[in-house]
Amino acid sequence: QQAETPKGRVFAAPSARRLARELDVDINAVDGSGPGGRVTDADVQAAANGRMDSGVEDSEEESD
Amino acid sequence: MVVGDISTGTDVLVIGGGPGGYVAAIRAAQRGLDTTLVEKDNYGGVCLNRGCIPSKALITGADLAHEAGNAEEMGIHADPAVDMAQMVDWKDGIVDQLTGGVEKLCKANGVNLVKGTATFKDENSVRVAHGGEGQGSESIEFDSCIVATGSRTIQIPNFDYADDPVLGSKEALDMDSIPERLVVVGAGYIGMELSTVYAKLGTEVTVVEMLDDVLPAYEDDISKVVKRRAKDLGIEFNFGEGASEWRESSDGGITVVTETEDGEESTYPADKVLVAVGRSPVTDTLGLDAIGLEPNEGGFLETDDYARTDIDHIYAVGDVAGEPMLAHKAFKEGIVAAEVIAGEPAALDYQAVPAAVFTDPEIATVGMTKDEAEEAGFTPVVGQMPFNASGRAMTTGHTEGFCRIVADEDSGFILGGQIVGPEASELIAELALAVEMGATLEDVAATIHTHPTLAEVIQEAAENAEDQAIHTLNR
Amino acid sequence: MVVGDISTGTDVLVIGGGPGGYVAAIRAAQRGLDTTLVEKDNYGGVCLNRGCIPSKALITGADLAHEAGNAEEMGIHADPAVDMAQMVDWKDGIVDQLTGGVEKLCKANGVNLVKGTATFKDENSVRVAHGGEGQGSESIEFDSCIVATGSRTIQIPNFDYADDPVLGSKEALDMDSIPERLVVVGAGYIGMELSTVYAKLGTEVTVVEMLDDVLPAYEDDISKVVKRRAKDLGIEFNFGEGASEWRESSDGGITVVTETEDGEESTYPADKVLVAVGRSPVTDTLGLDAIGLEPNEGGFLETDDYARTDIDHIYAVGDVAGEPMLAHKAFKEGIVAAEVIAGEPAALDYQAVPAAVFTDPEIATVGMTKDEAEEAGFTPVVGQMPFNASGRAMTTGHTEGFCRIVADEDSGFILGGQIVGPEASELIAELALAVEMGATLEDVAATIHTHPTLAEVIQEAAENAEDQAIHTLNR
Ligand SMILES: Cc1cc2nc3c(=O)[nH]c(=O)nc-3n(C[C@H](O)[C@H](O)[C@H](O)COP(=O)(O)OP(=O)(O)OC[C@H]3O[C@@H](n4cnc5c(N)ncnc54)[C@H](O)[C@@H]3O)c2cc1C
Ligand SMILES: Cc1cc2nc3c(=O)[nH]c(=O)nc-3n(C[C@H](O)[C@H](O)[C@H](O)COP(=O)(O)OP(=O)(O)OC[C@H]3O[C@@H](n4cnc5c(N)ncnc54)[C@H](O)[C@@H]3O)c2cc1C
Repeated sequence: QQAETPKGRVFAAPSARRLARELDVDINAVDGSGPGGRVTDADVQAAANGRMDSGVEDSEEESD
Repeated sequence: MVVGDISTGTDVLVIGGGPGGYVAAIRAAQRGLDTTLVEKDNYGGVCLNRGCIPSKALITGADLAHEAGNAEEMGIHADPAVDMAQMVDWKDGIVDQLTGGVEKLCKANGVNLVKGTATFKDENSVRVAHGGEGQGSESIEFDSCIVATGSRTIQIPNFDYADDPVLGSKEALDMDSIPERLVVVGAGYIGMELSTVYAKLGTEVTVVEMLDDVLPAYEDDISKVVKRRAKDLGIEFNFGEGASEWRESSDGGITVVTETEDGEESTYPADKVLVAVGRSPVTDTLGLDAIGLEPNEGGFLETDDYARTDIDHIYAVGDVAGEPMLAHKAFKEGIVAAEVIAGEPAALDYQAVPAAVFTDPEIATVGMTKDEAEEAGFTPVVGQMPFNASGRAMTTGHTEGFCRIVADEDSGFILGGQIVGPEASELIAELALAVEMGATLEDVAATIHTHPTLAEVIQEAAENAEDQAIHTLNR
Repeated sequence: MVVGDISTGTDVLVIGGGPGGYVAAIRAAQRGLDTTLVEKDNYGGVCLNRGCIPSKALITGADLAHEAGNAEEMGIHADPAVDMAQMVDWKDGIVDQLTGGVEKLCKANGVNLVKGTATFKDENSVRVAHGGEGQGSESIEFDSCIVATGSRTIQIPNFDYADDPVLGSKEALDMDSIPERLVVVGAGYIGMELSTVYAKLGTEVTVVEMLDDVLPAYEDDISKVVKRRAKDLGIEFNFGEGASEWRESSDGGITVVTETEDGEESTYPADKVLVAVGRSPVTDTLGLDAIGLEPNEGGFLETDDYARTDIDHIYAVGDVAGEPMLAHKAFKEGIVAAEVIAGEPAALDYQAVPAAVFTDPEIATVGMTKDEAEEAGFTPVVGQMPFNASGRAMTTGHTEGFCRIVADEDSGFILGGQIVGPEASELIAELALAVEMGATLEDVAATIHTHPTLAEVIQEAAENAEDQAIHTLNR
């Protein structure tokens, strides 16, 4: 449901963007739950957790 | 730590002590890295010594003198006399304090300071020539290097800055008297800022510009406001002409000769001529050949999102790393380079670099214009508020200009803003935060703004974009 | 629409055309409601006619004259003469333009304007006395009513504003000459702003204050900066004394008598005495008895999060609805009341009301102080940046003061900020947005701030709170 953000603009606070880098999350691929679709810290954290969860489920896929 | 002629080693070597370099060095040292900063000249670079700070000091001074002399309507009757040498002394005092401060901050943070000119020996060492006779040189080995050598004024044929009547921006900031007549070559931001200074001090200023308008980097309705006011200040503009030469004239002054594309000549009498046609990066004196690093067409060192050049452990920041050539972009790149070297998850992921022009009135912009937003694929909505509807602006006697906000129609996200008017350089800070945070029009409109302030124009422009303005009629 | 003596009806009746009232009326009309605004005096209320705007105009004027006369160090030599009557004329021109603008905006948005004094007949109608002989009166029925009757200057015993040497803030903004000696009773923000104006215009100013410091609403280290500068301007302070009376003196001036709590008397010679001891809400002339609405102890009408009084369809906004008595709080409440009446999901859900004092230097604050944050249960972390480390501040010659940011240590959320220094009133806008948006220290620190600007102090204070400052040593 993430509307395609034209040309590299990310609608997220600098702190959320740093968190995404820290957790190795591609913030462009995160669904934003904030006003207008802004990506929040919680969204980034959820994306990281989700990936970890799916990482556990499909552990073979992760092996690259 | 570093002793002459003996090769020493450092974790991080920073070349150049301007805004990009000193900030990078301080941050690297703060991160516990052994850091060495090599600077051949004064600390603070162009910005502190002959750029941002001295120009803003003279702008403030000229502005105060001019304001006070033109405030009869307010009931203030004054005829200020300006002692230019004294104004320049005052400015020099500020510069000294700031450059001394940079040196102190470097030392307090544990940065090793080395005076001299660095050139690459190989990918992991430089040679530092201490300059001056018998000063010798030394080698410094490094694990990582940050190149922050900045930029220098471009010179045009027949106008040699060594000749007395020819001024670069540096010389124009160091005059000991106010010239009667000044020809300014170039109507970019430096040319326009300095033209305004001298026009306000009483100089007859004539601007010659190759292009067909002032401040081509800005939208027409913005540069128009500045041009109109510049004309009111007595500045004359001649577009479509390039300066070709100057000669001494019989009245003791000079004649500046210009040429159109078609070869048509004009002449302008003057006492001094200021050449302000741009700046180019300093890469030629670095010995880049020794490491096989090649500048791009513009002469800049290309870098990635981590401020790294093509050589992984060699970084470039500030003017030498590309446009926009602004001190605060250099700060940011310096910080990021140092943090990346320290192994932190830093990156150049900012959304926007604000920019200000300290003309009268000031211009300040951040993020996208309406056209840029369209090009990027947004459906932009625009809100505007003129300063002549601002109570605070009226009480300062400065009501020219407007504030514009550009947002994405669907989401309301603020994409950018353009302000031309009083204190634009300060007001843009709120919009920069809005752009960086992903704020919406509603966020800015709902934030209570102090009355009476100029900053209310930002709120009102956001409301206007939403058809919710109170103090102007909506679109 | 509304004709004399015949009872007419309206959806929304607004009583009072100050910042709270006119904004409420415009927004209600924008929402398609039939809206009537009753004002007995000039449009714009206290704020435009004898408050915010006229005071800021004189502050700007006095400041320019004083700056220009004290800039020898900058090389500017001037001895400005101020024609007070002319300065007041200039100010009046601004006021006229703005009050005319408010009237036009009301009409353009379709608000019905009625001149007169409204008093409640019952819960759904008022009587409007048109004032002036033979002007008669009319009744207006309403579905909803917004009370925006504002506040008036408090009077103290023996100081009658009708007597020539006794000035209220209104009279102090309408002088035709500069008094030689002025005693100011009260060191709150209005007293301090006006003391500064007259001190800069050359008046010998003596401030008398019952409490033991200036600006008691602000933290000590903030008010201290303003007090120090006020003393430099020649203002004398006498704390712990209340003004008890004044009498004519033999030199053609007056003597102001003060008394301590212990009954100790002092006398101060003067030409005028300005009483600025506070303002009280206007509820006594509204006929509130007729609707059974009772003001609280402070005289204010209490309201809920929707600006509603105890009577569901009667709202109160602005000074009459309680502290802080500020124009921009009135704007906000006016907007919310109108939107709630229009059935929108509006509420007074703002996090913070910024406030500014236009002294020299200015003070501006938003959100919580460190102590308030502690009381609220946060573990506050504080970051600070002095203006004397700001390059831009140095170039303006104004380096007093500092910027402080208060944040929650765990989350980094910015809880508030206090600025005392140049352009504080404008700079606070960025911090207000930060507080309102729930921005963190990192968000503000990572946002690129234009160099050289005063706004950089905000970034630097945020960095300092995070132990990441570059241009100051960290805590
Ligand atoms: C008149 C004027 C006004 C300006 N106004 C503004 C403004 O208002 N706002 C703004 O943001 N920007 C302004 N700028 C631009 C600003 O000055 C630059 O963007 C900024 O200085 C760039 O910083 P830097 O660190 O990249 O390089 P520089 O400031 O150019 O510093 C480079 C340093 O490196 C040293 N160096 C170079 N080569 C070597 C070497 N081989 N070994 C040792 N040392 C070396 C130099 O001596 C110099 O000190 C202005 C510029 C000018 C000329
Ligand atoms: C010297 C001074 C400086 C100030 N500076 C600032 C500042 O810089 N920033 C700031 O935010 N605030 C400032 N204030 C405060 C600001 O002026 C008030 O907060 C603001 O005006 C409140 O707006 P309001 O709409 O509630 O009431 P008011 O502005 O008081 O307006 C009330 C209106 O209602 C009318 N009225 C009253 N009763 C009736 C009735 N029964 N029928 C019809 N009409 C009626 C009055 O004539 C008046 O026009 C200052 C005040 C003073 C005195």
